Amino acid sequence: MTGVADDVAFSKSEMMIVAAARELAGQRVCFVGVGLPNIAVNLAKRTVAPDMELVYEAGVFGARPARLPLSIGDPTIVTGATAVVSMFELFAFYLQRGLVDVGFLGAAQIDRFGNINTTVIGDYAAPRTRLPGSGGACEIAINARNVFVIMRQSSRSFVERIDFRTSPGNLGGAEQADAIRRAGGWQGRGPSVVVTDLGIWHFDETGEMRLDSLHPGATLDEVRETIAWDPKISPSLSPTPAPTADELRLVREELDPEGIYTK
Amino acid sequence: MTGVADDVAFSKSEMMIVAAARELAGQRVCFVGVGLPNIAVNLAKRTVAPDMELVYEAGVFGARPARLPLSIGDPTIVTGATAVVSMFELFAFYLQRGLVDVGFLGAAQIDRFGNINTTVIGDYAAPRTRLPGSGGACEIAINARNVFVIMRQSSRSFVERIDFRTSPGNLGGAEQADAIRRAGGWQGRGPSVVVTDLGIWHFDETGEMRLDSLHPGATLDEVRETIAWDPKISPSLSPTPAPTADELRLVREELDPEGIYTK
Amino acid sequence: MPGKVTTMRDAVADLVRDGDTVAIEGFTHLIGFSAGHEIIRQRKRDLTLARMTPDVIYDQMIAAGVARKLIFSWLGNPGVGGLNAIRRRIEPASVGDGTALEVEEYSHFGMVARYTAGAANLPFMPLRSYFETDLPAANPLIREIRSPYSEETVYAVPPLNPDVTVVHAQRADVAGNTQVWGLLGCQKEAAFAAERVIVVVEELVDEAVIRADPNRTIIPGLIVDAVVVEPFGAHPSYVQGAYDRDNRFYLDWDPISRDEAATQAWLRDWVYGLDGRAAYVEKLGDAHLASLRPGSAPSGSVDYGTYA
Amino acid sequence: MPGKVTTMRDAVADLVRDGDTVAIEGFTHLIGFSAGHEIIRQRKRDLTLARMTPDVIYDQMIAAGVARKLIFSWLGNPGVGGLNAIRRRIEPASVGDGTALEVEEYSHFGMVARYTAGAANLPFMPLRSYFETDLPAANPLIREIRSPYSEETVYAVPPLNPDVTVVHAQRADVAGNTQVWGLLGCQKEAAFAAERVIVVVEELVDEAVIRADPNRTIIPGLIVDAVVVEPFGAHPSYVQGAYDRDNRFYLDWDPISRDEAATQAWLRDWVYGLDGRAAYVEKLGDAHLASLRPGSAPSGSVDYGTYA
Repeated sequence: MTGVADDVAFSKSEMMIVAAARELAGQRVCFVGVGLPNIAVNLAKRTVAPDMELVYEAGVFGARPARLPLSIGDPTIVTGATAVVSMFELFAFYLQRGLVDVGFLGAAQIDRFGNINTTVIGDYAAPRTRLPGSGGACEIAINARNVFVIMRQSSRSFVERIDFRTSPGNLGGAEQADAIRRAGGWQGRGPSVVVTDLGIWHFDETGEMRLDSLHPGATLDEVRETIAWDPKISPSLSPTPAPTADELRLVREELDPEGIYTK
Repeated sequence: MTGVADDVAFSKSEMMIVAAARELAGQRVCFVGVGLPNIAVNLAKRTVAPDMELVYEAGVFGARPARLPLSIGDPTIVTGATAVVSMFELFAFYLQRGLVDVGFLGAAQIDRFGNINTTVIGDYAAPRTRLPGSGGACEIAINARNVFVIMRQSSRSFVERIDFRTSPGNLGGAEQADAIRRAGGWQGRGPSVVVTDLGIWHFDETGEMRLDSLHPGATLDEVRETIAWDPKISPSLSPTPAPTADELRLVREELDPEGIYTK
Repeated sequence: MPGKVTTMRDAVADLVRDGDTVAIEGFTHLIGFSAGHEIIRQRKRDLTLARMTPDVIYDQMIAAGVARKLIFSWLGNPGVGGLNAIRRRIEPASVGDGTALEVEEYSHFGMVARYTAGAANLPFMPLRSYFETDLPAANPLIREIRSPYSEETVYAVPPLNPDVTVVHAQRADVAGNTQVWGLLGCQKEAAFAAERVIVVVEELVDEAVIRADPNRTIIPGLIVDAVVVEPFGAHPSYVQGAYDRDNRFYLDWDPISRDEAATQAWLRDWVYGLDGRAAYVEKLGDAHLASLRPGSAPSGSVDYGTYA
Repeated sequence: MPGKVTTMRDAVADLVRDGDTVAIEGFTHLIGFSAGHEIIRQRKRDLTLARMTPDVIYDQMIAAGVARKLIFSWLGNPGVGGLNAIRRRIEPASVGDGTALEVEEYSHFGMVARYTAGAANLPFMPLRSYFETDLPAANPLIREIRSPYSEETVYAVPPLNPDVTVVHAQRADVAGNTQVWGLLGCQKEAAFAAERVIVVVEELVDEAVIRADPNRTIIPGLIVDAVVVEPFGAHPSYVQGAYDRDNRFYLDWDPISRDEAATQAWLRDWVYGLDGRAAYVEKLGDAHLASLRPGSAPSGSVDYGTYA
């Protein structure tokens, strides 16, 4: 437990999920990834973004899940949805056409420019750890208008150099990335925010992530210890407001009653 | 009127439709074109090919039209069909994939090698007569396993040189056509038969059409007068059996009661 | 999502602009006649009209002078004959000193592939067609492309992204979530390819009706700008389950359209002289419309299950 | 068309051959576990297994030694963690002196595009993905292609044409005309791409049920070689409207699959030791299956109309 909201203790993971959900305020169409993004987006739908349309790569637009989907292909995302389409249509007509405002991804490794690895740790041909791979992440990173990332910080995940670039972020910096994205006809502008268990990072004009908000209970030392480069810290760094009682109730009672994501 | 079946008079058009329908015996999947092919195929379905699956380019597989479809997009081809699919799927997954055994086309002009024009009479940029154009005919001619043609003979339609090649047949001859079709990955072997108001033409080993059957009442002189080149006539030329009373009844009472196609 | 229900007059006034590329699709089924007539009534000009089968609706629109260009794949009056008003703008003998209609021509699969590339934001779509035909010479936008996996060469067509696509459908909700059964044509692709989308429906339904059967949704409200409710808006074409094709009309159009004066008189009587589809329907008369009603053939219901 | 209904044993014996490329698709929904288990039981060998998300079914099949190669886009136990039996065949530390599994890797859209190219008989499919990633270097079948309309370059993937595709579905008739509602995944494309197709259904229905709602048909009998009727054949995955995902099973698989001996014991108990899905269902027990039944959420019926 890292903090207290209205006298209720909460975990780092709960803070991370709540902070990520709040970032979705005002967004219209969100492409939901597997795992932590799934719970964060479903919390946002119940709080700051009730009108947000959820797109699941399984082929669902306008999902209204009655429970937290157990996976991104759960039957609860189908019943009561606006539209169910083939995966070809979902990726071609929704994502590649530029209709998705936010793609919400997890990551195993990320670098300072928001480039992401979810493929392997070690050498591709002889990996130390074989990770899931791209799934839809590669094309989400390219074609979602904005990319949100949610992941726990550690010096093994916030690295100087990712072992494999599965999903492009700001490449070697904003100037290069903007030129390549424009010239190549990508629909996406790249990563907007990285929400971790310690704070909230946005990307500055150079395309590098900068800590803008520090979660209750987290320290800058802790931030620096869990990151492999010397991170930029915003001069106007502010504390992340603690989860409200309502946010915690939704997470604990409705979205993750077994505590799979929030332990 | 050109003949008599069981003492019933029949028209040239009726003979043409009946002869075309009979050619479909044993075929499994037929892609139905607009106009005369539509009535010929529907007659075959009621006579020699009851198990034949009808594919309509409008996006229908396994149609069971309760009446003669007024067009190739008539609602009667949908109600009771096996499958309705998008036109992309129909052209890509059925036709281009090679699932269609017979494509049944009409034509405004045809040459000795079965190349077809349905685009313009005269110069393309300044046409004397603007015809409908390809519709699906171009890709049917390329990707249906076999192509059947139904059209009336006249020296303006059976021409030495077509004004525009909308749909490829045996190109400049069978040898060239086979090589190009194989090398280019076409699914189709080219035209198999041309059924006219005067007789039935198949294609010989050189890829040129040859009259194999002469309709009752038609003469070889008439055949030669309605064709712009000196046609090949089969040494074993046989008379086309006249329409049966049942075939005529189906055409007149069920398929074309207003006589639109059969006058 | 706020309601998008509006009148045809406002939808066309707001969303169709002179010079636009407009696609009114619907392969024989669900042809947006009421939208086409409103475009005529508002005297839009210099449109590029895209449609696989221009059909009688584009013959009428082109006769009324709204278009400078036509993109198509089959130019005919299905089951009847030619499209005479359009032919008069193409064949030099009848164009005379008038302005010829510019044409850009594909095959059916080429048109479908163009909309698909447009909907998918692809720079081109490959297809196995056009080999050994005169179409690539007639239309230089049909181009060869080599496979990166072999020596094989196929053809490509470029994306088609209309400024406006009009889709007629059985039903939608106020947000524009639209469902169709029966022939689907290329409406989904044409809608996703477009910058703006007008949906015209026989029936406005509650959102719950749409959400009860999400597999039937072909267009999400997300891409819809206006929802117009106009029963019989597809007449003389048909709507699966609602009314049949008015074949008499298609036959009658042939002699009318062969004569320029008769064509213009028809447009006065049935388009300019009426203030919208409701008046057109009234003029057609109840008895005539009743004759187009089909019998009933229910689909049956399936169960999606509740997972709470 | 003659009936194609057969047993899973005969379908797999007749249609799946050693060395084949086999696709058992179904994105979380409708995963063909019963077919996968029969392939294990018949000790097929040297298969190339293609699937967007290998899921627990391919973890089991690869643990049983049926495969030499895996083509995929996301390798995980959805909502739980990794696929441990497969990882043991990929990570050198655990492969040791054993035979490593060959892998060929795409993104989701890349896999979907491969099946689509296969279904459409196209030599390649273009897509806007892979830019500035390491995937094309890891998989040289992902190749650049220039648009014929601009200087623009996108990526292409080659067609994937499985020897056999297995599709699990809610219902089919004896001819193999197959209907699905809920998530469609890429089953249609994988089936049209295949040389041979096995359809496994929860329920065999009369042809009239299919023909009452032709828009729901995803696979025509034309391309189907065998129809197998096996209720609960997709357990522990789910069937929309029929049963829920057995999430407990997915969670339990994690510790089992971490241990090679436990994995093989599971295969003995639940695959080799049973003679088919009926025995598996009996072993699961009625009470457990009843707990997976959802409530009812009917789609409602639409009218196609009769046109005679």
